[in-house]
Amino acid sequence: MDEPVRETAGAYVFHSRPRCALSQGQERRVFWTLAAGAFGIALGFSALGYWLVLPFAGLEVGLLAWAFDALRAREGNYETLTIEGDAVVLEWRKEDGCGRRELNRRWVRIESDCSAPGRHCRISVCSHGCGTEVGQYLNDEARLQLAATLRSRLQV
Amino acid sequence: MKIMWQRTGAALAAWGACQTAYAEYAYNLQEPASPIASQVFHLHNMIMLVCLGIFVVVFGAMFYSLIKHRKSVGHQAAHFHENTTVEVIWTVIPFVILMGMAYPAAKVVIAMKDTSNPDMTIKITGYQWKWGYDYLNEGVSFYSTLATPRTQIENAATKGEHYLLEVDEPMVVPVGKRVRLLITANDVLHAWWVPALGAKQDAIPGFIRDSWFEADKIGTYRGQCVELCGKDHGFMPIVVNVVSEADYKAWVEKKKGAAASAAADNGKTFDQAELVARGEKVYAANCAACHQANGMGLPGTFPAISGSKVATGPIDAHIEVVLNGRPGTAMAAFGKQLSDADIAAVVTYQRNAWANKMGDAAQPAQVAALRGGAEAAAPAAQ
Amino acid sequence: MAGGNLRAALAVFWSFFGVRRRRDYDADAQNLTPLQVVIAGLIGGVAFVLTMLLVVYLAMQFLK
Amino acid sequence: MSDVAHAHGHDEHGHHAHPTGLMRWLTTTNHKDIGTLYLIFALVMLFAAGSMALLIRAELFKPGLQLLHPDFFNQLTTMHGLIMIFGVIMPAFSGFANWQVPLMLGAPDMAFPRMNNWAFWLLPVAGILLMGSFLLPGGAVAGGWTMYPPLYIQGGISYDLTILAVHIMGLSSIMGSINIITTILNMRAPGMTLMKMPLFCWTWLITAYLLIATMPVLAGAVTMLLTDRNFGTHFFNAAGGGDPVMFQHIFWFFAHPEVYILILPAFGIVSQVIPTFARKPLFGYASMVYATASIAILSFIVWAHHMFTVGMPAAAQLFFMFSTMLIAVPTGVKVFNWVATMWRGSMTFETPMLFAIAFVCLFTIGGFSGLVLAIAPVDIQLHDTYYVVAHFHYVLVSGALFSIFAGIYYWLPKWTGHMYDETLGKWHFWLSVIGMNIVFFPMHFLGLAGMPRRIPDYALQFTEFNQIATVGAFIFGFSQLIFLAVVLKTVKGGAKATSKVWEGAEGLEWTVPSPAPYHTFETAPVVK
Repeated sequence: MDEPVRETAGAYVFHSRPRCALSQGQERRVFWTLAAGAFGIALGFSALGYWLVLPFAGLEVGLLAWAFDALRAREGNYETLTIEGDAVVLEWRKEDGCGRRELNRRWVRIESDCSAPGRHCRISVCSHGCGTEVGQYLNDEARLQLAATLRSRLQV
Repeated sequence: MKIMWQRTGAALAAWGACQTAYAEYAYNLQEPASPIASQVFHLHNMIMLVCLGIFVVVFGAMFYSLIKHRKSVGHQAAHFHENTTVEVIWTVIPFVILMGMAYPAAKVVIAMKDTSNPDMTIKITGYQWKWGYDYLNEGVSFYSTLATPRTQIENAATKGEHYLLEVDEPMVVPVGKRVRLLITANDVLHAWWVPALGAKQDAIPGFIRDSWFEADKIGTYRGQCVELCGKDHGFMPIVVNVVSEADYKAWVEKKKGAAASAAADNGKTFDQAELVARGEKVYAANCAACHQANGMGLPGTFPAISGSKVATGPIDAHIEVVLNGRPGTAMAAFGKQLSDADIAAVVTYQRNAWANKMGDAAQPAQVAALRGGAEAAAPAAQ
Repeated sequence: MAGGNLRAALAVFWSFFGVRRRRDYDADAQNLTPLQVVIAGLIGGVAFVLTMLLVVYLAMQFLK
Repeated sequence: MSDVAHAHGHDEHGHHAHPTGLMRWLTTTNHKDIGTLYLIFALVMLFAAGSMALLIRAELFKPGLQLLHPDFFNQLTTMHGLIMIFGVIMPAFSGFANWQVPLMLGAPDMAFPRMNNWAFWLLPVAGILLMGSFLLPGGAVAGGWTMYPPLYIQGGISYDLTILAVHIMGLSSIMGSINIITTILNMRAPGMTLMKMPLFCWTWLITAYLLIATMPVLAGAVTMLLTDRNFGTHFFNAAGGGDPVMFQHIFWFFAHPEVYILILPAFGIVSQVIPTFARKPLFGYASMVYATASIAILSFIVWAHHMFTVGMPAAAQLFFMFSTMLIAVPTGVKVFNWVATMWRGSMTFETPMLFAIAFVCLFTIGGFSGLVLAIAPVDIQLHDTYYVVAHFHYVLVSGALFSIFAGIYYWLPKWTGHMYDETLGKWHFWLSVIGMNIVFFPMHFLGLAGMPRRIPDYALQFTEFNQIATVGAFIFGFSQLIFLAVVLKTVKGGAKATSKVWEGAEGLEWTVPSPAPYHTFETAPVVK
């Protein structure tokens, strides 16, 4: 979520990605250190005949693997929204692949959809009945601020 | 400041204990009565003194700082935040002190674990909630249960001097003899401990662990079960009578005589009144802890006997429950613990007490017959 | 890398000892990979337990 | 706590059902909300388990049975232990972690907010299972918090429910730990290197590692108890070829690291509080980190010092005795470093500092009695007596609990935006510290004199110290009502707190306004 907004000459650029302080290699090593500790202990007890420790170590390592997988999947993600002249360009990379969409600024509307005032809001950039979500890596307050900024930018 | 006073009190107590050999011990371990116990006693005193010394130095420095380096007296904060030399010194000094403690401690550990060359061996078995003693050399066996009456525990009578630390049959050993203990349990974990003798050992069902002591002085030493063993964990004391060699011999003879007359009882036939009278005592010692003196048990935990199907049903089935217990519940098998005559008596008592008016009686011979059946069936099952 | 391994062993030794100078600590963090530290830690742990066993063995031999 | 998100003007067309009241708290994924929930849960459980302790002390005021049946007494001691450990100390530290770790690292939230929500809401479920078992036939579990078989095999349905509750709490701890590890490692603001992290984050990182390494062991151990109870296995049944002592080995292999799980975050909190009020940086930061790691490593090879009386060979006793004694070295380093932090500082004595100083002093008494208990021959005399009860209460009450009080007073202004009432805080401190010593100091003497623990009734020579302890327990117990009053008063209002709150405070959490806004560090701060 660093550097969410950058303004270059004439163009408005919003760029955001999830926070990530570990490199991929470091993440892998942390995971294997944790998993090796849990499994090593469980294997020790299993060797003594107390094997019921093993499935729980397995479940725990499974949970860890899911968590680290989710972290890694987030890692390369980003989204960029550029407003330059009449063009609104969205570019993103998510877990399920990359995408790009170009819109005409005059047709663009910003919709925000909150499940409660100020909570669990999603905002999308809509045009021709088809919306694209933005601000996924922000949380509610920043997302609503982004919506307000975009609306004012698009009015000009 | 309260803390400071208590600390000073503890310091004085430890110091006093070292100076005045074995005076009054409200603030320290019980007066030792065996070589191991006195080694532990001195080890503990030494460690306490070292700890007190460190405490005074470290917290002397801290309290000095708390008083002198206050903002309210205008002290300006210094900005140092590291000094490796100092840190290495205060890591090495405790290490050296610890090595100084480890050496004598290791010697005591090795002496404590050395159970070789005993003069006699006693097997101790923990039951819920009593102790069983088998003198393997003399062939004497008996059970030892709490002797404090329920009335004292329930505050209906004045408590005696040895409240909760008195038993019907104390363990008796000769003075100055190396006694090896083989400790095990019948049902759950217990732990046998007499503080003054310095012997504590968990009693583990299915395993025999050993320990030993050698009493220095004639006297009565008291302890308690120290491993949580269920409802009456607090009510299974241990009493050891240390007596002279001659007194010990006399005691062994007396016990052998008592065993012979108990064996003779098993061959007799009693009338119902005799059985009920004897059964009431057996019930109080073995059954009342769970099923209660009024036979009502404790709802949800221990079933009532008064009005129960077992106590008002066929007499043989009733005897079998007492003999073999109910596996998987707290109901123990009393077959090994009680004689035929005692089982016959307690069954008769249960069938004729409280709301139960069966009017029948069990005889030792009946119990012996059922016992024979159970013993014949057991090897076949294995 | 040999220097790195020595450095890792030293870092682990200091961590067992429980004292570390800030400057060295920063240097450790810059120069060591987590993998090195983990391996050095495991070896250090095994060595530590073996040392303890040796001490116990000696105590059993000489304190009887 | 405070929700400023509502303040922002925005149109809300197309919104669905409004989570209100309860639903707001049930569905929240905000680290501050979840931190608050953990702390409220811990506070409620503190009063529940504390009342049990007062019942226990009331029964022990006089020899003889006055109030409680022995079986109910055992239920109370067991539940007091289980709830204080798994329902008070651990959730309270998780609450601090949820509130403070993202604030200290400059992260917007925890790494897995949804999982964070699950991790919390599992706890009340486990709490209800445990407390509800009092109502079942046969009552709650009475076999001691250590759950030793074969006694544990004898019990009724509530014993199975307790195993289920332990599983649920274990799952909750694992999810919490994964969240904390990934947050600390992956969500740090640019420039917030591991070496710059506040010590509280370091201690929690190591704690979370210990939890992940040992929780499967606890889960396996209680599951083997469950199958022994219900499915005829013989893991711990000697009659079927098992070994009841192996349960103790497995249990303590988990529970000794667990002991450090209960104290390492306390070290972290105190290491934040003392430098603030000494107006001086923490002495030997790097050594503190290394000493914490050293304690964590040692915690895996000392477990059998809890079971010197099961009868192990002399060589094993020596091994566990020597390694246990070594723990005194890194622990000593920590105490010396705290004293050196105060040395030549410019100290003031607000309530958090008072609790931190009491922590250093009284925890050290617990450390010394720990050293006495590490000496195997002395431990064999004192094992399962009140000496041990005194020891672990000095470590867990004046250690863990006092650090929690210090942390609450320290950060409450940041959380609520109001200063707490300093006069009431001081009353709370002095009554607590005096009461606590009156309860637990005499227990050392009781243990030395030979009073076993977990007994509902005792011999006459133990009467006086028990009476002193009971009086202390009521002073200590009722003075916690002052704490409740202070917290409620601060939440409702009071003098406005500045964003820095304390003159000497350092760290990112003091750069955001007080009360901390619902969302912080959307844009990562840059740490130099």
